[in-house]
Amino acid sequence: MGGLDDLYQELILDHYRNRRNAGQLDDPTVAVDHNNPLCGDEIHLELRIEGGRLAGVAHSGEGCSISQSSASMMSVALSDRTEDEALDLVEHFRRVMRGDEDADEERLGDAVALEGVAKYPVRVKCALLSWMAAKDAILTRRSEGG
Amino acid sequence: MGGLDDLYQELILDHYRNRRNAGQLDDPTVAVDHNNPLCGDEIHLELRIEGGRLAGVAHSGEGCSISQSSASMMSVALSDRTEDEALDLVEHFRRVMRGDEDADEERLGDAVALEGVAKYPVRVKCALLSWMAAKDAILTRRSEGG
Amino acid sequence: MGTSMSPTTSIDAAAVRRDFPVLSRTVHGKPLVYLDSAATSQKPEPVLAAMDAYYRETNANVHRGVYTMAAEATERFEAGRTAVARLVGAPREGTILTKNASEAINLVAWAWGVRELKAGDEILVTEMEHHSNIVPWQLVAELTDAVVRFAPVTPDGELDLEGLRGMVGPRTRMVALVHVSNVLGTINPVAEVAAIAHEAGALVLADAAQSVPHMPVDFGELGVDFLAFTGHKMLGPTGIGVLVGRPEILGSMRPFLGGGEMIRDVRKEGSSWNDLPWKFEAGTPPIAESVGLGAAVEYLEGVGMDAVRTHEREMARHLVDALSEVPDLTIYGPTDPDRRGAAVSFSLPGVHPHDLAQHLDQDGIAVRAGHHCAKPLMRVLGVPATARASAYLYNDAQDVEALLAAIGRARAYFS
Amino acid sequence: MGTSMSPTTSIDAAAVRRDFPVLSRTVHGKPLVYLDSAATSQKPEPVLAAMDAYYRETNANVHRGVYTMAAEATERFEAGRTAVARLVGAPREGTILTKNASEAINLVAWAWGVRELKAGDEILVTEMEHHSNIVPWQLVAELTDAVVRFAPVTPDGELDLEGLRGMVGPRTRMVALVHVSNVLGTINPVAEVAAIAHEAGALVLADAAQSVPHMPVDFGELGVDFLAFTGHKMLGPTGIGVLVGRPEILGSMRPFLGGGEMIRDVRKEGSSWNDLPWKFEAGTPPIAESVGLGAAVEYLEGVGMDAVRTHEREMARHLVDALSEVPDLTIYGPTDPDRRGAAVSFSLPGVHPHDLAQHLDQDGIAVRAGHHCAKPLMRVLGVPATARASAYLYNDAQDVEALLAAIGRARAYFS
Ligand SMILES: Cc1ncc(COP(=O)(O)O)c(C=O)c1O
Ligand SMILES: Cc1ncc(COP(=O)(O)O)c(C=O)c1O
Repeated sequence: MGGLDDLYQELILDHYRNRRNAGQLDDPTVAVDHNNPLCGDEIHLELRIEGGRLAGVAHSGEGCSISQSSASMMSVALSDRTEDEALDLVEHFRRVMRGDEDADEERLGDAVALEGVAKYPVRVKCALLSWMAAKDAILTRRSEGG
Repeated sequence: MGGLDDLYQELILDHYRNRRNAGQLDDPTVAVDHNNPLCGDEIHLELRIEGGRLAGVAHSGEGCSISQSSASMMSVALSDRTEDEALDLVEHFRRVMRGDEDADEERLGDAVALEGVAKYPVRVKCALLSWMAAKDAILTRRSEGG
Repeated sequence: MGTSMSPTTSIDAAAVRRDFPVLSRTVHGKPLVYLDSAATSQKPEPVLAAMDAYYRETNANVHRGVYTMAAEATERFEAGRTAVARLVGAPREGTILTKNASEAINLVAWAWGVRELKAGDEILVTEMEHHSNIVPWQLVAELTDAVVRFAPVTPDGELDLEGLRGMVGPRTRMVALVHVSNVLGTINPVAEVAAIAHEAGALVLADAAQSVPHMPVDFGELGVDFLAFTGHKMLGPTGIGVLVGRPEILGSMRPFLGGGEMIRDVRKEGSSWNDLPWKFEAGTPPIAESVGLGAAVEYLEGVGMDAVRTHEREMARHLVDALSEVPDLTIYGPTDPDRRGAAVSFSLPGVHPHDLAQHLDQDGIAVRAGHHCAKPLMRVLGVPATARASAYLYNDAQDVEALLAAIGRARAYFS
Repeated sequence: MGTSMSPTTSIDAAAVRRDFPVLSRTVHGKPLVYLDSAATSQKPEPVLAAMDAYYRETNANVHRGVYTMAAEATERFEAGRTAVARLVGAPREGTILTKNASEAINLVAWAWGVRELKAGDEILVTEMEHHSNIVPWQLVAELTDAVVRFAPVTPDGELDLEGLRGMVGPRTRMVALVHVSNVLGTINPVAEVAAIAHEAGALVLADAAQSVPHMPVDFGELGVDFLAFTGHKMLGPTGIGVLVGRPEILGSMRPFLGGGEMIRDVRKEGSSWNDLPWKFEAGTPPIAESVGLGAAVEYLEGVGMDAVRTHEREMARHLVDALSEVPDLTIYGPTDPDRRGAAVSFSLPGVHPHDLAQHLDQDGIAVRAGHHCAKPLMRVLGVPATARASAYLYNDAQDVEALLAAIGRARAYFS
């Protein structure tokens, strides 16, 4: 499976098998549903925002190892960030996936393992699904919450 | 112009330059307008039918040498025929144009000169225009006249 | 499962394969095993040669040109139509060339539906339709306040004929159903459905995108009013599809797309229409594509559609048998090869179809993963996506063996 | 008129010709002189090679496939779109691939028009439109009780801009006009018309089928909302056309054709739509055709659109000068090469255009005869048909000389 090691690193399989922050929050500030129309992957994302920080991140849904592990890694990477930091990090991750930037391990944490996905255009959408949901949730919160 | 001699025989040019039965009838039994949508050729055809015979045939319109000469030849070939004879002759001419039958010079008269048109599918429609108009006129007369 | 084909198959798959240039390529260093013909088929040499020759020898716009090259181009273009009409036993004047099967269905939905449907009228489709046979009806229903209803699929992936019968009534104006499902492989009893629909005064459209390429299909025998299929799934090029319609009905319909070619006369006050089939062909048609499709039809006729079907029945058997060996794997749709085509969807717990397809690709094997443009069916099956292996006349038992081995490796990887 | 090109032309027509395989054929034993590029262009070797390579190397259905070949096919397909968008300075998401220019215009007429137009609303076209920019509006007007009006053409074959201005008013919802007339060659002041229309709150569609292939065209500079053109007239294959639209407007429109590819989700109760541009692309798109069109764009960019335009201005001059030498011959449209493209229509008393075209064919010369899908314009010109010679980057002054000599022979024959 040599050629696939880029795509399926041990860390990815680990997050896939043991998803961090899977489930629902008791008291979400905002919740969004996103799906990838091309493959059927779905995510339900909930955020609890306290004092401008992502105090809680929870996700559920269905999808492949890439979208599931990415959601898990995203939930860890964004937890406890301010909204602006989170938006920045989403943008950084998006640029990494498009091959426009090198991954910043310090900020991305385990999600750096997804860097290899950039070589597989079809799978990039899987990796981005949860991150785009997070961006949408924050922007939704802002437009609603003022 | 060797290769074109099939298409442009002297007889055709003669009918083109001097169209027989061109114009309108004083007292038509039936009149129809046909056109070839692909090239813009148009014919206005009038028939006077007396005792089941085509006592008068007149045509006017615009078109190329093939459609004009064909109308002229048609008008001669069909004049004085019974309706059934005329319909048979139209059908014979149609089959000649499609290459399904050899031309019967005795019945077609000068129109036999159009036999070579069969080799030029695009021009077949020019040659057929007036004949199809004649068929339509006869059938129209029948459905109206009972 | 052996490496040689069953004796009932009269196709020499090895010889056929040599006609398809792409099949000799490699992927990640492995020979390509192409098992995605339900998405699109590969093209044999004669199809590529016919299109190339058209452009090199006699490319011109069709129908209106007096000059030699235009007449030659028109002849080659119309010969494609003639070949397609012959293949499905359709009248030439009822054989309309579109850009794909989707446009063919939209043509009926828009040209017939927008004008004929009234509030409360019903269009009956089935739960196993491809989006191309759902969305056009939804769009037109939205404009006309008609209603789109879905005839049920049984738990084992067949059309619930009694369920459908119960849904056909006086408000039913159109029954539109897939002939062979691109997900389940199920062969639907189209002629029976047509009889039910016609008795209720409804029209019938069969989406034959997955049947015409794979088995003998006769327009008259099916008894439908419209038949839609697509060139790229039947060895032909992209950019061309076919709508066959009963000429009486097509003749009474208003046109759909307006433009050159489809008119008799255009006046400022209004226009009149060309004869069938051109009335429904606006603008420059897919000329080279018709030439290619004609060559594809000739290739299929050379092999023989009966032989194609026999071969695919065997391939369906191989696929179902092989996949049944995999523990916990679920196959969707009929397991009896007589009741299905050679597109076989399945799922494997713990291995998402996307991950499976990615792993198989690593072994050179091309299968599709996703909803296969049949989301309502996915919801009925209770899965977000499936993997699908689909065979055609160039596949053989070895392809199935390669698939089986690679599935085993993927399973091990994710467990 | 000499045999060498004018020095202002930076095209090496002889070198260009060698890239077009069909140009070396003969017709009735004479070398082909192809003067019908306004109907369809010939295709250079790189376009044929790109399509052939696509089918031989990596044919697969696009967008949905995980496997390598599907990803490669998607990349080549989308690269075609990118090239086209670049050529006309359009945003990628506003660049929709259709089957031809006619479908592109119909897309706007049906998706926008059927839903937006109300009784009494006006669509303004011009008297010099191709049927493809008339009939779609007539069909949609018939459904919505809107009205199609025709802005006048001046006696010398130019758009009557003041006449048009006088017809634009509060009821005008759409102004749809041809950028370069396929009959008259006239280059219309599209940006001025767009300003007039926008001031009145109307949308503007330019039919650029005869401009994009022949001159630099910039979507933004034209200031229109929609731009339609077609692959086969710009060195690309048949089976592909382009609609460029302003993304805000496209985004607010309902889809047109329904099917695979254009959806985000399909549910029994209704569907939601994919992002632009895919929202307007139903079913399997013209994949190989996009690859071919991309190669065509690269070829044109290699030559340079400025050089193409310069060359064609020269060709227009040659054609107008040569035809002016023929006694009694009438040229339609502007005689000033700065105001026209290189499609030149004319008529010759006593020689019907069909007969003329047939005679020219005998000398290997391909010109078009007929109404050129512009019947309302034919009525304005007072003729049932014209002959039309149209040049492209591969034509040269010798072609014009051959035409002139052959016209002389035809004249003698019929007089
Ligand atoms: C000005 C103009 N508009 C539209 C079209 C239609 O293009 P197509 O036939 O590719 O749809 C043409 C060519 O036939 C044309 O010349
Ligand atoms: C059953 C079925 N119907 C319709 C279609 C649509 O065909 P096309 O994409 O060529 O329009 C497909 C293929 O995608 C199909 O499998």
